[in-house]
Amino acid sequence: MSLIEVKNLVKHFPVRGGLLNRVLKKVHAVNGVSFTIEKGEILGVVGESGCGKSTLGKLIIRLLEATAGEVIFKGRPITHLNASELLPFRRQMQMIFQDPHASLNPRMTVGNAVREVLSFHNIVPRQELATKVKELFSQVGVNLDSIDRYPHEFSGGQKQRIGIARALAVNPEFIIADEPVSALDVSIQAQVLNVLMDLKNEFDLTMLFISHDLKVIDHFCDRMLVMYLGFILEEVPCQDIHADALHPYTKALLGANPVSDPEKRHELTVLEGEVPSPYHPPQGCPFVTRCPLVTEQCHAEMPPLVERIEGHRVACWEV
Amino acid sequence: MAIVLLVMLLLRVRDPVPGMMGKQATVEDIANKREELGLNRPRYVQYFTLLQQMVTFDFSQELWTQPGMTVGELLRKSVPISLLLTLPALFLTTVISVCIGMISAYARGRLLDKILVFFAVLGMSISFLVYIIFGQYFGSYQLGRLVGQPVFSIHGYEPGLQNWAYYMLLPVLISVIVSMGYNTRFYRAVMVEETTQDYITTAWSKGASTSKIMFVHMLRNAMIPIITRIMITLPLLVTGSILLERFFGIPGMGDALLSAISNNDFPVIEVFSSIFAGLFICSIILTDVLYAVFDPRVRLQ
Amino acid sequence: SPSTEDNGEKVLYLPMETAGPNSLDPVKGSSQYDSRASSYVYQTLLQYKYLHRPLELEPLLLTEMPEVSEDGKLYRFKLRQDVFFHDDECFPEGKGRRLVSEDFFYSLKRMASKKNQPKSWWLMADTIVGFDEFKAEQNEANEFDYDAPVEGMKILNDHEFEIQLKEPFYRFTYTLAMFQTAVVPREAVEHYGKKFSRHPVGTGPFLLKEWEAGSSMTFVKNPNYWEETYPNDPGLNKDGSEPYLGYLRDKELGFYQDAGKKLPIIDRVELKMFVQKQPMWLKFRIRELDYTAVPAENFSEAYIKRTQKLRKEYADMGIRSEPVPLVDLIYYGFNMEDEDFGGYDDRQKWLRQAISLAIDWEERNEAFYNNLNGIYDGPIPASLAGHPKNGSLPYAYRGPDLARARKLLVKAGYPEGKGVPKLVFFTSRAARLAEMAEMSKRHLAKIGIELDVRLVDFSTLTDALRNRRAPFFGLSWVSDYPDAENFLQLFYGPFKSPSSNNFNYDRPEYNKLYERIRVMSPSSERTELYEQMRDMVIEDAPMIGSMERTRYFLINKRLQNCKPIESFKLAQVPQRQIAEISQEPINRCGPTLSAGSFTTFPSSWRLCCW
Amino acid sequence: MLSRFLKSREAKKLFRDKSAIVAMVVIAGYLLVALAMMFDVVSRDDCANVVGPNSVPGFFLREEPERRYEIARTSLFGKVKRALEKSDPEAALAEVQLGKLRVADKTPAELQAIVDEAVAIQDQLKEAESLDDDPEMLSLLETFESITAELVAPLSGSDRFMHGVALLLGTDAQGRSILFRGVYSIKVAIQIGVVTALVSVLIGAVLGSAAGYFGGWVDALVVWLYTTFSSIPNLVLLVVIAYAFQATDSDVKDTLLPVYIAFCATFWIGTCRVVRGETMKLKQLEYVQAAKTAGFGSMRVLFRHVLPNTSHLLLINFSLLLIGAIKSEVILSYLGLGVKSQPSWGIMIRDAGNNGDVMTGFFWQIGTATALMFVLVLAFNILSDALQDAFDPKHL
Amino acid sequence: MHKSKALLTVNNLSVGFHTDRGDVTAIEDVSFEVRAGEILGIVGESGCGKSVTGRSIMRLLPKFNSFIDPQSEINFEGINLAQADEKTMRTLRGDRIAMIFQEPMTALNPVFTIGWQLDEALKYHTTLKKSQRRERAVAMLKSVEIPNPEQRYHEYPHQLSGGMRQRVVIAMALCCDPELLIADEPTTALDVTIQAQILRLMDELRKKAETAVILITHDLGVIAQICDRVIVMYAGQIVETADVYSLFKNPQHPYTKALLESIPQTGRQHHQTRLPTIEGIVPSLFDLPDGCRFQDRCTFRTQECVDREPQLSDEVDSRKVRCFFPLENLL
Ligand SMILES: Nc1ncnc2c1ncn2[C@@H]1O[C@H](COP(=O)(O)OP(=O)(O)OP(=O)(O)O)[C@@H](O)[C@H]1O
Ligand SMILES: Nc1ncnc2c1ncn2[C@@H]1O[C@H](COP(=O)(O)OP(=O)(O)OP(=O)(O)O)[C@@H](O)[C@H]1O
Ligand SMILES: [Mg+2]
Ligand SMILES: [Mg+2]
Repeated sequence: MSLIEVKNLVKHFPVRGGLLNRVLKKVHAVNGVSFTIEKGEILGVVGESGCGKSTLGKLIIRLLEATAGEVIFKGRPITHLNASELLPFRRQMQMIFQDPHASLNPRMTVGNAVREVLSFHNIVPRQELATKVKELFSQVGVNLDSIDRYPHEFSGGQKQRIGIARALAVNPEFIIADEPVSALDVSIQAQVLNVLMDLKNEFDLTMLFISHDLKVIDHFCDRMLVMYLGFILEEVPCQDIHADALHPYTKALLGANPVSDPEKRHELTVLEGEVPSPYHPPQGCPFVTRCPLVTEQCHAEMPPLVERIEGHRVACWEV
Repeated sequence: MAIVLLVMLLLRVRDPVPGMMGKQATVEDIANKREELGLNRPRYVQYFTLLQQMVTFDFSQELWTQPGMTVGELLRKSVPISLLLTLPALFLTTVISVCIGMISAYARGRLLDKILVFFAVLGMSISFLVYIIFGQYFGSYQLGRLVGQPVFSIHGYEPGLQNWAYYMLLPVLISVIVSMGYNTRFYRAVMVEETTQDYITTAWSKGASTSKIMFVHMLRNAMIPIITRIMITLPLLVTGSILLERFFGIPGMGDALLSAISNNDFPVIEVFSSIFAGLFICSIILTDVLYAVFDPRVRLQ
Repeated sequence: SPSTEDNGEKVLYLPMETAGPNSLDPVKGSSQYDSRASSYVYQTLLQYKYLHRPLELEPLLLTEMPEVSEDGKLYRFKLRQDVFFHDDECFPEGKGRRLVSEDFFYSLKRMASKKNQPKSWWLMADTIVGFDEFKAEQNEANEFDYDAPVEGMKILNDHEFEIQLKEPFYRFTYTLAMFQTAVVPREAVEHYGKKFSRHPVGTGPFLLKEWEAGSSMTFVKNPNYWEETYPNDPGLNKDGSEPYLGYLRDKELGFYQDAGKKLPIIDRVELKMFVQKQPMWLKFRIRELDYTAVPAENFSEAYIKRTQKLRKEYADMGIRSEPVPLVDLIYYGFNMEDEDFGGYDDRQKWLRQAISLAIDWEERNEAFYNNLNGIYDGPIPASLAGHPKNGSLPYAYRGPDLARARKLLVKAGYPEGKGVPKLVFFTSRAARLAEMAEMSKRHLAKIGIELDVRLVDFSTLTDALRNRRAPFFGLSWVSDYPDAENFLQLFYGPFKSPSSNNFNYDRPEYNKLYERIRVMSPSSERTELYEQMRDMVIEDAPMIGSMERTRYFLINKRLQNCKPIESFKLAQVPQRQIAEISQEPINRCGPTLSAGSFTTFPSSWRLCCW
Repeated sequence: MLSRFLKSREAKKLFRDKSAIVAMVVIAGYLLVALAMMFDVVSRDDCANVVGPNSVPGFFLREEPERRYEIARTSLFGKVKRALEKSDPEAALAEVQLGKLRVADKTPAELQAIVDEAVAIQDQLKEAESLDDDPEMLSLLETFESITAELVAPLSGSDRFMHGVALLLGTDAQGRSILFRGVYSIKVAIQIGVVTALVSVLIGAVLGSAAGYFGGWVDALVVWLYTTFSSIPNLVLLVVIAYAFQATDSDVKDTLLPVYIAFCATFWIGTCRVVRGETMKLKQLEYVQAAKTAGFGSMRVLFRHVLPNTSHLLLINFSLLLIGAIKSEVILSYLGLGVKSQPSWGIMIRDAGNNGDVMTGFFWQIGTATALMFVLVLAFNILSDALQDAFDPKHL
Repeated sequence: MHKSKALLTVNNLSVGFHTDRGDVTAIEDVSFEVRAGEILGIVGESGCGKSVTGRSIMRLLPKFNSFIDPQSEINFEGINLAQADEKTMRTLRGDRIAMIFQEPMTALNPVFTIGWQLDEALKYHTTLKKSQRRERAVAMLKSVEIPNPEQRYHEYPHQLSGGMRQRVVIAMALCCDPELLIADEPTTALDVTIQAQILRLMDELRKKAETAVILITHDLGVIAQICDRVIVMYAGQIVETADVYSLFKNPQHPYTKALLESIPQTGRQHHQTRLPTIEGIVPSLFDLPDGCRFQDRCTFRTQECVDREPQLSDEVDSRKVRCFFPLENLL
């Protein structure tokens, strides 16, 4: 049994405005997404900014209410649980946020931020709180002297690690890491990725790793989902994406990604055409406006996500 | 319309009738009066009658304290007078404080900025009342004597635009001085916000001149908060300024309202607060419309 | 600057210390201001002589004073036949009609109608034979019938009529000079309906031209005014004595220059409303007003307090000072039905007396009235029969006499004021009353009594009085007519709240005496009874008092012939006949005033302010 | 919390601002004075008691002859004269007192002699046209002053000092010490300011954050509430509420409670708006979401994570409302609806206005009230400016 | 690689700020040159002074709290920009030197149309008539590959997508044919496919119009893709400059090397391996260590690094490095 199963998840955000605060239009942030995550697996999610990655993450962890669809955690649907029923699941699922600065309460010492979670869930007896906090901090590699400091006294990488420590405090089985490294420099990015890697190896954590950086996903994940305008276009194992990728969008992403070696300079793939508005996603394949392989059928109908080989699904009529 | 209800409830704490009837009234007289004014009907009936009157723009209720005068007449008379006082005051305040705010924001951190802000704060720290008392004594009385002929009126009002400066200028100036502090600081904050925007830097990078930046780029963008602020005060224009009108004998709405409150003249207060609430709603709508005019982002589809 | 195109017109600019009258309908009016404003337009049967002091009645719409029968109950009137109502659209062809007997009775009957919400019925209540029955009957009926007969009102012809009183009420004559009994034409009332309050039509010398609510009223000359003339010179009596007090001064001031001239002399009267006193005073000082009552707080600007004389600079400008003693009574009152402070037991009486002894009127006079008011014992003001000699009585409980007060407290069982409940004091919020209340609070604190001050607006105050909820209150009473009876009726049992007896004082002996004096004409016997009643009030102490004011008027040189009075809710200055205006143009900022008038203005400040 | 704040960047910014420090020192001074008033250093009675003749000017003005005459006449002289006329002069004399001044230790007969002498001179003085430039009259006036002074018992050291202090800024029309009243009003002002600002900030913060955080009907309700309240003109609402209280009979209306309520009813709106906006912003922030994923209840999230982060807004609003309350009190008191049975700056200004002090050039009362208020409000204005700057990350 | 004359020479540029914690020197002793037709990349960690460098050339640092060291010299075709008055700057800005700012979302004024904003620079710097200006603006939009330029001309920024907006900003910068273009992280906010588009545009520009470009970024991939020469900055200083090939092949400064190594590598052999990292954090500008600023994090640190501050070496093979012990070719 897979740890997480997502079935046809849909999320529309109403956009209100005008005099009477009417719903003017809807943002189609996530449009019927299905996938599964096995225990101990890192599933990467890539896609450009605004394609619904964070929304997907928040839907899974119930920070947002889904418009439709289901999330099944360890065989139990959690989409409709109320707050108290949800509590046990809260301990098993955690989220690491994109912006290390925004993810810590500026008016709480980092030690307290972690301690609060521990004591709320009675993870350890009171007298052991302090030790547990220290343990967590050393796990993520934060200096123990700094427990009583406030977030603004830390660098971005350290804050992100504290965020991770807080997520780990409840001993979760599943972590959603929402672009944990996008806001960080390459050098710090490496530190954070290392921490996550160690945790995975040590505790067999399952992770949904959101990023828009293919290089990172490629390096870090077992499998990746390529999202575009709220749809999954391709799901591909990360052994050798360059070779395996089938979908024209995935290929374009790979082709447009500059290589950090001037000797391997190549003509970057440039996609013509405009990204459609998330308010009115096209009827057929969302990628039609920019796809080099577009046909009649693409306009008419959204291609289904078809499993080509084990663990590799593509939604495209043409490949 | 809840406003009306609220006002009504607050008003009903007191029974107005005995006070109106004078010392010699009998219990029976009072009951009669009550009946005549409709006060003996259940509250909700009174409320809905009032609502109905408001919706049909029926202002023909008679004032309780001024028999023979309808609320409509009172409003027709007082509101324009109040507007003559409040509109120029609003206009002057806005223009002056936007300019000062802009200069001050532009000179942020420098001495000029500090001086301007200090004066704004200084002006705000003295009671309105003191301004009025001193303004009236020195501004109209002593100044008139110094010059040898009256410059500003001490008290009273006559219609006619040619008389405006004589009767209204001093009160207008006082209210400008009083409200200048808050406004200057507000507009300064708005402008400071603007100066730090990226598109202002972009404009600089295109080689735009200081005046272009200030009056084209910054002002246009700052229009939204400016409009919001003006719109918030818009309904207040018709209420006039209670204190100024009292002291300078300007028979505007503020004065009428205060008398109405102290004399328990319910129709005036109720009708006026409904109208005010109506205006309030209008001003919200107007704000939205103006937003759309000045900010293409919110332009309605 | 303001437009005052005088184009040869004689215009008067007069202040009124209020936001304006509420209504110009005589039956609806009650205040002094209603009276003043109405008096330009409406006229009564009788009026007070313009220059005579003390005041004396003379016929106005009548050809002669009413004839009173032997028993004092039957009054017979003769109307002037040359009086016409104002030209107004309510009359056929807009021409004012001649005044007839019918009109007077119609005007009286309006007081009886519930619909008019008359505030004036008390004047007529229980006075004229059959009138009360008429009132009851007509108000019951579907339609108020003004033509229905009243037993005591008889029309003899167009210009003659009779009134039959129930008792020989002496005060009835005075009533006929009160503006509530002014004559209104039925046509106008019916034509204007509710609007009549703001659209007066009368017989008076002026027409209402404009009424800016809250700010000003303009009256213009009535071109068809009947032949009323300025009073003639009464001349010295044969023995060389003055015909009235102050005649010689009047003569000297030129009050008789216009004798015999047709009234009104003035073309236009502008009444300016002032809620605040500061602007009124300032406007007078720049001569935008022709006269003003000097606000107490500005007294020392115009007068030298020490001598109570006008300062030289003012006198030099031709400003005339006219002190006018008011016939009034400023007092504190107890509700005699209050559990703690009312009642007729000795203990309760002593408590009230002690309180009375704690109140320091002198200090109040000094702090708020520039020491100008008269302080007296008992409820009868100086100019009336029954007033104690020098205003003081040895047995009165006039404060401050704390030693005596304390003794009385001990006697009453409250040594040092211990055990006396909080004394709740109701007073109106206006102007300086709040400060005065603070002072009284301090006075009472000295004998250990706590005053709980309730500053309320006037309507709340009257309401509290009517419902007998005010244990202690501060009020003043301005006489309606120059007779102490008007003051003594304040303590008459049957007049208890909601009527005029705010004290709810009810002593059978007193009531009996009052019923006697009510129907008596002036006589030494009556005065004796007055004194007896006064002393009862002093001893029982339902009232603590008293003080009466003197109003100081300043009159600009421009305004001649002006002799102010202020009593009986009459005008501050009788308007109807008034006043010649000298042709000297209005010089609004007389430069002559500026130099000297700074004397009260410390020089060090002058520098700071400019 | 405080220690944390003191260590924070904002605090450092604040403390670098010299004007803010001055302002804080001034405010601290006022607070100290207010505290002293709480311990009755100047009590309510001191403010109510007469300390000298009426309208005595304060320290630096030389008195003109006319006023000197009035002062001499109205100080103990008048009172002694009247006491001597009483049936029991001994007892009456014992009661005579003007502030610290008491009748000299003399027999009634001796006093009578002095009074008679004074009356004789007074009669002469009364005749004079003007005292100003008549040297003869001036010397007479001096005699009058010295004779009346004989009626007064000499003051002991501390009493003389207190007498001097009380008269430092002159007296009002009733002879009460302007200094005492002005200083006591500090307490009243601060009480009104602090209580209303505190309560309205509290109400505003709770309602605003609840509205912003929960959204939905809570938000709709709160928004409806404050639009309703703000669609009634502020002053009108104040006045109506104040009047409504007048009508009640309870003892409440003599306290400051009606003032508090009237102010709070209107003042919470601004804070509520701001906090609501800020909460909506914070709600999106990741640490709030993190708190939610940790499973914390909404109350915990609201009070531990959202509200503390609006504290800078609350602080700024607090200081602005404080100013607003102090200034509005003046106007309400002027309209007779404000503070009762104790002095306040509003009452002092009202009295000065009603007494025509400005016109007669007697600036002591209005001047004292205005100056004291001015300094406090100015200090708060500067402080709130500095706070605003300190909490504005863009400001340097 | 052509070696034309230097268009812009920056010598000893030091810029500081007055802040609430005292004055700081944000960049110190920065010297470099740019030639026509060249793309010069500036890389470095966040906060190392890249933007400040760019902005000081434009003289667009915040007025009220920044200061340029008087020793500094920014020589642009004989004009010393560091000392030039506001008027001179105004004529240069937007005309001969243009700048593209980091955030496409906020760099455009939301209340004016695209056209108006494009027109503005032309209005200031050319004598073209209105219709001509319009033609030119539309042509510019076309050249940055904005579809429907005629129509977009009348639209407002919010009606455009992020990528389009960024292209408008670029069009705006280019519309007066600047000789020098400063691009401050022009692609950070964009998705890779759009980034590719923009990089291509810049490349064409330098080829076509011989425009010199200073490209500020922290994305080493972008640098590798289009730059000719690279400046690596660390804590306000240039630590290394070199042409792009030698830099990537043979980083001489330990920081450069560490930076290059921490880029996640793709390919099976690297999958899910630990990444090399730079331990420690960038020193705060307020308490910079004596000696080398990288000392705390450097694996090759010696006592000398602590005691003495290394200077930028003289140019060797068109390379400079600020290190006592420049790394040899290790690859
Ligand atoms: N609360 C919200 N209300 C309305 N629209 C929203 C809301 N949250 C997200 N959206 C919209 O939903 C879409 C998907 O947003 P989401 O944050 O999931 O994107 P993302 O892929 O995480 O982007 P990024 O890489 O920038 O984080 C966007 O168009 C966004 O504008
Ligand atoms: N206006 C300013 N006031 C004070 N300090 C500033 C200001 N602008 C920049 N700094 C400081 O100067 C240093 C360099 O900033 P700069 O913006 O050049 O960094 P950057 O390299 O562009 O970073 P990023 O990659 O984040 O854009 C930083 O430490 C910053 O704190
Ligand atoms: Mg996201
Ligand atoms: Mg930057």
